[in-house]
Amino acid sequence: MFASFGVLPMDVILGVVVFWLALGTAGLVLQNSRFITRIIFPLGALGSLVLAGAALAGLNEVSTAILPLGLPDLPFHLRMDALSAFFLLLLGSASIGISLFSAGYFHGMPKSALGPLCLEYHIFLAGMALVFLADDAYLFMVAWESMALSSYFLVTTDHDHPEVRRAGFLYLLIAHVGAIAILMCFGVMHGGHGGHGGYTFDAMRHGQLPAFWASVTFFLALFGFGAKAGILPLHAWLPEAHPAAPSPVSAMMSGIMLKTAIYGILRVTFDLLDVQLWWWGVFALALGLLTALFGVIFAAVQSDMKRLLAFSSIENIGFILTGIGLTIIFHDSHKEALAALALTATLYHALNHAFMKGLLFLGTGSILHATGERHLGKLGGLIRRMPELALLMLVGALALAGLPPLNGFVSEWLLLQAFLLSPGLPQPYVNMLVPIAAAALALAAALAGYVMVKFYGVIFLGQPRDSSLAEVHDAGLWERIGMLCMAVGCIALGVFPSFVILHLDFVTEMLVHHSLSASAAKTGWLLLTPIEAERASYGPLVLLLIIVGGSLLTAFAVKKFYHGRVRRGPAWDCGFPAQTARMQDTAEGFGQPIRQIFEWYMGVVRQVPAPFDRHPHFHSETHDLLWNIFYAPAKRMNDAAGKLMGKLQHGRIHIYLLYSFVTLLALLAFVR
Amino acid sequence: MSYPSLLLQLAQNALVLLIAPLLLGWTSQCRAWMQNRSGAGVLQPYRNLNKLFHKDAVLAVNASALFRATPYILLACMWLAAALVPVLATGLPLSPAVDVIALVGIFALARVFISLAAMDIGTAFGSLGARREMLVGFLAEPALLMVLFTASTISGSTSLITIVETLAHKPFVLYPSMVFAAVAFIMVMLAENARIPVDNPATHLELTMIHEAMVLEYSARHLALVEWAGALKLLAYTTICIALFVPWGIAETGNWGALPLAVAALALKLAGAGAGLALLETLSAKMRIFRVPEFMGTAFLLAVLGLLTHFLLETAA
Amino acid sequence: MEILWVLLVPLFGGLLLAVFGTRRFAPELNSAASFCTLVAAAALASRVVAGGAFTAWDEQFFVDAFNVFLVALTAFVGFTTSLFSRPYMRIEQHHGKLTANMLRLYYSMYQLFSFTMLLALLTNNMGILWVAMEAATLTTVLLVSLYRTPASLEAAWKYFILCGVGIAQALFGTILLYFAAEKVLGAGGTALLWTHLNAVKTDIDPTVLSLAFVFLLVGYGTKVGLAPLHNWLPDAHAEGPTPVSAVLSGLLLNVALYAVVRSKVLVDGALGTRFAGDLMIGFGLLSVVMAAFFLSRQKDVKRMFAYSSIEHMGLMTFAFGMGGPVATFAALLHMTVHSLTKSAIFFAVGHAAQESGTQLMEGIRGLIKTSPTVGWGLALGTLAILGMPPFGVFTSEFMIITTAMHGYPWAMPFLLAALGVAFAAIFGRMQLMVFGETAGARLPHPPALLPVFAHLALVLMLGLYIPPYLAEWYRQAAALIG
Amino acid sequence: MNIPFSGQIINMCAALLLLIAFAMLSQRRILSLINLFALQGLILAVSTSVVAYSSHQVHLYYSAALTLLLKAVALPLILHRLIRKLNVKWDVETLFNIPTTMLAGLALVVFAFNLAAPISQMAGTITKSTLGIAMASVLLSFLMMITRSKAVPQVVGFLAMENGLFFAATSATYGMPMVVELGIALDVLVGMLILGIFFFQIRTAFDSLDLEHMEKLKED
Repeated sequence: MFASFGVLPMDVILGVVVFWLALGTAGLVLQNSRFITRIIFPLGALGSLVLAGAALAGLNEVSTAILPLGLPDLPFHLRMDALSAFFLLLLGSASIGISLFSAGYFHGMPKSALGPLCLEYHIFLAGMALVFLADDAYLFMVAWESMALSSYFLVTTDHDHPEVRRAGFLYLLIAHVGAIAILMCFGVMHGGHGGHGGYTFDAMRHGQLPAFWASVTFFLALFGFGAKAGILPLHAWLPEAHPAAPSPVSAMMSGIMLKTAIYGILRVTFDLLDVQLWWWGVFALALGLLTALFGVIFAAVQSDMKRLLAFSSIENIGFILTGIGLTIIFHDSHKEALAALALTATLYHALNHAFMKGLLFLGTGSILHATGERHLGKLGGLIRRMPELALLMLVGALALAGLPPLNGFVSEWLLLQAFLLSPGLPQPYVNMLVPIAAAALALAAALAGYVMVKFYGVIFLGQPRDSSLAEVHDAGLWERIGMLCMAVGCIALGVFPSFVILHLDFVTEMLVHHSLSASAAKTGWLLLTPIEAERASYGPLVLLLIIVGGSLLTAFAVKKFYHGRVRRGPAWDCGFPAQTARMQDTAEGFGQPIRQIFEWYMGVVRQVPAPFDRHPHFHSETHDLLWNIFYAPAKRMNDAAGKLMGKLQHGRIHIYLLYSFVTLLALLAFVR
Repeated sequence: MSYPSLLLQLAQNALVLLIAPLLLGWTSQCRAWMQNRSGAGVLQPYRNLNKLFHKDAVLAVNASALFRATPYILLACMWLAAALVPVLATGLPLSPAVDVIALVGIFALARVFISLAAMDIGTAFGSLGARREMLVGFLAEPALLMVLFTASTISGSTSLITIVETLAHKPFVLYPSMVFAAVAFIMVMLAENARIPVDNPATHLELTMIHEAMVLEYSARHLALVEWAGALKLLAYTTICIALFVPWGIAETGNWGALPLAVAALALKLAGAGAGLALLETLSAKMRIFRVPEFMGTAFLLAVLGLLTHFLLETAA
Repeated sequence: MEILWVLLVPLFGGLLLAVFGTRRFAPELNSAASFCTLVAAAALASRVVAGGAFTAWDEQFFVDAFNVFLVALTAFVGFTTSLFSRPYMRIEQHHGKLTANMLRLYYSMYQLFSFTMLLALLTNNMGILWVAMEAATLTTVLLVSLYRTPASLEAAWKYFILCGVGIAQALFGTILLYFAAEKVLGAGGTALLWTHLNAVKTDIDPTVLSLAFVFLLVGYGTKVGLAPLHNWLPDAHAEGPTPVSAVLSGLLLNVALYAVVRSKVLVDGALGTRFAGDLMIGFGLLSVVMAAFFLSRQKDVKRMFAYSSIEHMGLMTFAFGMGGPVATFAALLHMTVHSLTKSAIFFAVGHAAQESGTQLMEGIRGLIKTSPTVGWGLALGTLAILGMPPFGVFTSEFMIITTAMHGYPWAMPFLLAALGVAFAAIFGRMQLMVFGETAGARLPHPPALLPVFAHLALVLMLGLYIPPYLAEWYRQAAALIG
Repeated sequence: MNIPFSGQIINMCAALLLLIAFAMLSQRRILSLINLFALQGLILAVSTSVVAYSSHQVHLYYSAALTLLLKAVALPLILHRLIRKLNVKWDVETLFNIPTTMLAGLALVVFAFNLAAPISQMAGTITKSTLGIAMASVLLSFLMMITRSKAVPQVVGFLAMENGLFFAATSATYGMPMVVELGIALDVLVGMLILGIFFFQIRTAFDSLDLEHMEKLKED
């Protein structure tokens, strides 16, 4: 579409990046809140749209460029291939809705805070775009850390609350540690040229690493990018930072930023490294499943709606990592078709998650605006006050629960297919592992349904748990438009999978040298047939039509043959006389069975009232055991070392002189 | 798709819709006999539905659109599910659109909707029921999936048609994995259809009820639809059970001559299944709700074991 | 000719300010003098860039890419610091911490201090280099003790004694150097001229020279602030007036390191082994690690950033020790960006401390609210000094780490662990100071923020784009150092 | 081997310097410490002029005179005035007891000689072995600075170290270039003056010159 104008997609994308930066600067300079929310953010959304279009156009071509910036002997290398194009597409398409939503969400903000926020927001966008475009280690690191930095400032937007500051600290610290690991990973892959020539990805592609060093690289990458993605045990920042951030930012971080880490893992594993070993895959698979289960179980026991979504993000990242692991296993055992299938599922899920999680986070933003409440225990019955929001959120919740015919199901379906077709792997143990992995995956998926019912039911259904909810208003127009974009994305991705897969094929073709299009195209667009029609097929559109048609038909028939009379009365509830809002399940109550079943895996602190308490008080909170295992000891060690060092700085000048003296003598002795 | 197959599909749709209450009635009738009661007759479910459809619907004051839409969606889902399972003949034109995984998905969709509807009014019972339903569901769903996986790994496909054809028309092989699967499936079936020992549709006892607690607020035609959907669900599970474990006698694609025989076989199998279900319910007692997770966990474990045994014993050959 | 101007302007500026230091226009005069120095330095730099290295005044002075770049840096930071000290010192006076006479001492010493540093940079004579370093110590001792408070006196005393002793070792090193060199160059003037030494370095007796280098390293290393000789540094930075801390961190440490590197060049030539380099690597690594762990227990903000200076000087020493074009390039770049960033940080910190009336970090809160510019300056400066892209510090650290990863993989764990620990320590405290509920008062005079953001902008620029001529300049210098 | 007479004198001076260094290390009383320092300066001047005479280096005469003025006269006077002004005539208590310090000193001397041995072989001057002694006296004064707990003795130790350096410069290498020596001398003088001012400030701030009061700045 752009070639007709004689512009390369990459140029367009660079243009959008510059455009975003310009917008941000304009916002900072002008500091006019009305201008920022009504002009700049919509323009930013426009930029996203253009970016998505350009990425779509650039899927099937490779273009490179070199900017005269960066290090003297390592200028900025840019490269757009199918992989980057796909993730750019993800970025562009998902950020349209978010930017539009922001136009409404940030409207009330004081302009002194809004100016910097606008700049950070657009730097964040630009940084992510550059991460996908970077083709040398230096530019990648710069873009990567700029992204981290801007998002850190976004997270700490309302920094008056100490927990927000804590969240920001934890977030940037873990991100930085991860960045160091990534830097080392690039260092290991260094293409061996003199100077920094070897730090272009091109040199790394042509580098031949022995198996040991390749493994070191892979695990460094897994660690470094895992820190950003929230893979166990580096997830600690995620449930802190997402609730702390303003909702559009949470949506952006959870929906898009986590995917930059996925991009990094894919880029390093399949593009930069020339070998992939199956046992990496096994490791990633196991880790992914652990992460998924951990995330969903903890999501089930949360009572802060944004924390809940954050944990569910961990779960979805786990899914994606599982897919990557499966891809590696298949790829190393030369089952290219299966590798392509698993990879398709992975990418598809990344795309889906961007939309559904983005949608839900945006929704929490509107709820927050309307009620000022994040705690599930104070919400309820919002479907009556904010029906449109409720409808949009229902789409998101069903999608995230992985129900047909929405998009969450498609990627799960593909992934399960990949598992089902796995038998016949050369490694018997892996063969044993597969069914268990599939079971764990299915379990996590089912639990996701549980979580979503809790999330949606407690917030939107039932009676309001707080009197203040009586006069809440529905979300603003901009907000609803933004969420509508996301919801439409969820539905479209769910109903027309064949189209999506046709585009994903470019990526699979590039990474595992095989694609599904041959089989997918055979049976037409209506059916999704990744391998063969006899093996497996899925027609979401048919499904949707039948369900909708079926219910309409039934409704019609019932009206026709009988009647449609309705009377309203008080709820029956087995005839119990007084029903208050406090009688329905709280969020904690709804999560209680899960807590009971998995109590062994989480630190549960309970405070149970004695039988004769005048004012009985029950309190229960769930802690992350991994924190005590990994993080607390590190801090303790650091403090101990600091104390030890402190003793050296004694304050007596004689001691200081003694240091110098001893050093001198030691060196002299060393010279002799 | 050809006309005859389309015809067949429509026929099956109509058939399942009509005979679903019959199976329900037959089961309860059998149970009555086994418990030395003279039951209400096999047609009782139809009478109930008719009665309910005639009544005026009474909705709670704060019932939302979701609450009202749910029964229809529920019925549609279950109807689709039941219509997909090849009972008389393979080669249903719809089945390529929905394979076993999607089938499980449809069940999950229905479950989520009914649970949400239950929470809508905001009564103690409603949310209690919803929670318990989801609790049962999140363990039953993967177990069911595993059972189906066992079958589909044997037949190398996830489409029900292919599964049934392979199982039915291959020379008879005894699959140990399928034994595990069968046990697991039956446990799941009991749980999913609100049967003893997991749930007891006959009582409104707070401590025990799951399904009933969710539909308390429904009345008249809505309740009727829910009931009907329940019947369809039972039918769907039964037919899946038949299709997976005793598929013999089903008519192949296009082989019209075999249809009458297939009908007879189906009637026989359904009757047997109903009776078996009744027997199970009579023999076992309702268990405490807290034991349900263990029960379902066992089912899940058995299903996984089934899949494992398949990989251990049957792929090696 | 330019050399003369570069040296004379601050000298006379100092004398002038000794006379007029109490007048109202003294600060402006101070800035003016620094500005003239900057102009002269720029002229000198342009001449070297155009015509290459040259000597002057019968070879007493010598300018090549290496030291002229430091001269330019020194002049620039000296100028911006004088700009900053204008409002800062006014506010201090307004708070009644300083009298007019103290201010006079401050201004004239400030000029003399920059004179000594420039002399140390420009001279060709290792002896004069030593003299200038000693003189720099003396001037800064007076600056550190400016407030006359017990704490500042104690700091100044420790500074004086430790650096005095250290410098004495350096003198002994110089004597040994001379002792060894006169065998080759003959007694008399030329035996201490660096150019001559450099010319004949291969013939100088290695044993004496290695001994000399030990003394020189310990001596000048004390002023660089290498662990475990660093103990004077945090006290002096914390207790002196903030502009002084800024120039100490930003300039004096560089000059001392310059002296070490100059002698390293000679020793490498004479020994032909990695002896000097290995020593520097050891010291550098030790400093980085020790400073990192010290950082995590600081209460006083200036003290904390003093330790961060130790860390970064250690990093530079490490890089110079590794040698080779890339590492040396990185070290020079790191010198530049560290000076700019650290001085910017001290500017911001100074105003922050004035606002909240304390240097203790638990007293400094919510800067972004009281004066956003100071707050943002501190936040960005801190993140820059922590090596966050896209700031220039990351650029040099990227080069150093990537080079070390191949040359000295065993050093990686220490280096990276130290960087991580330092990040956690400084970043956590910065956040507390910048964010949160405010506890500050407005300043009587508008704070000087042009210097802060000018420096940060430069650092940002260096992070994204190194101008070719600058890169060429660094390359030449790196080639000289080898 | 026969050393020319001048050489013998210089070696004599070197021995004396070493002796004085030890004496300073062991000396408890400030006043005699200062006197010892003055004596050291005197000997330094003598040895310098001898070197100048024997090697016909004119500029060494200047530095000899400079030394005499500065180190044998000016600085001791300043110090005397100081301690009279600040009346700090009390005895010096050391951190370690004297014998320990002496033993450490001996070890240092051996070490220094070892260190200097290979170098002095190649020394072309008539005074081969003085370098070792110079180094020894430098290290000894360093040790003295470490062991003394008062401000003034520390400064004296500092100046003694300067003397050692100067001795090394003259005896081992016929003196540094004049400009350097002038610079050094200037620095020493200015340093002394600044120290003088310092003492008063410290006194007013801490009303004592005891270094134990100056241990506030530390990590706690």
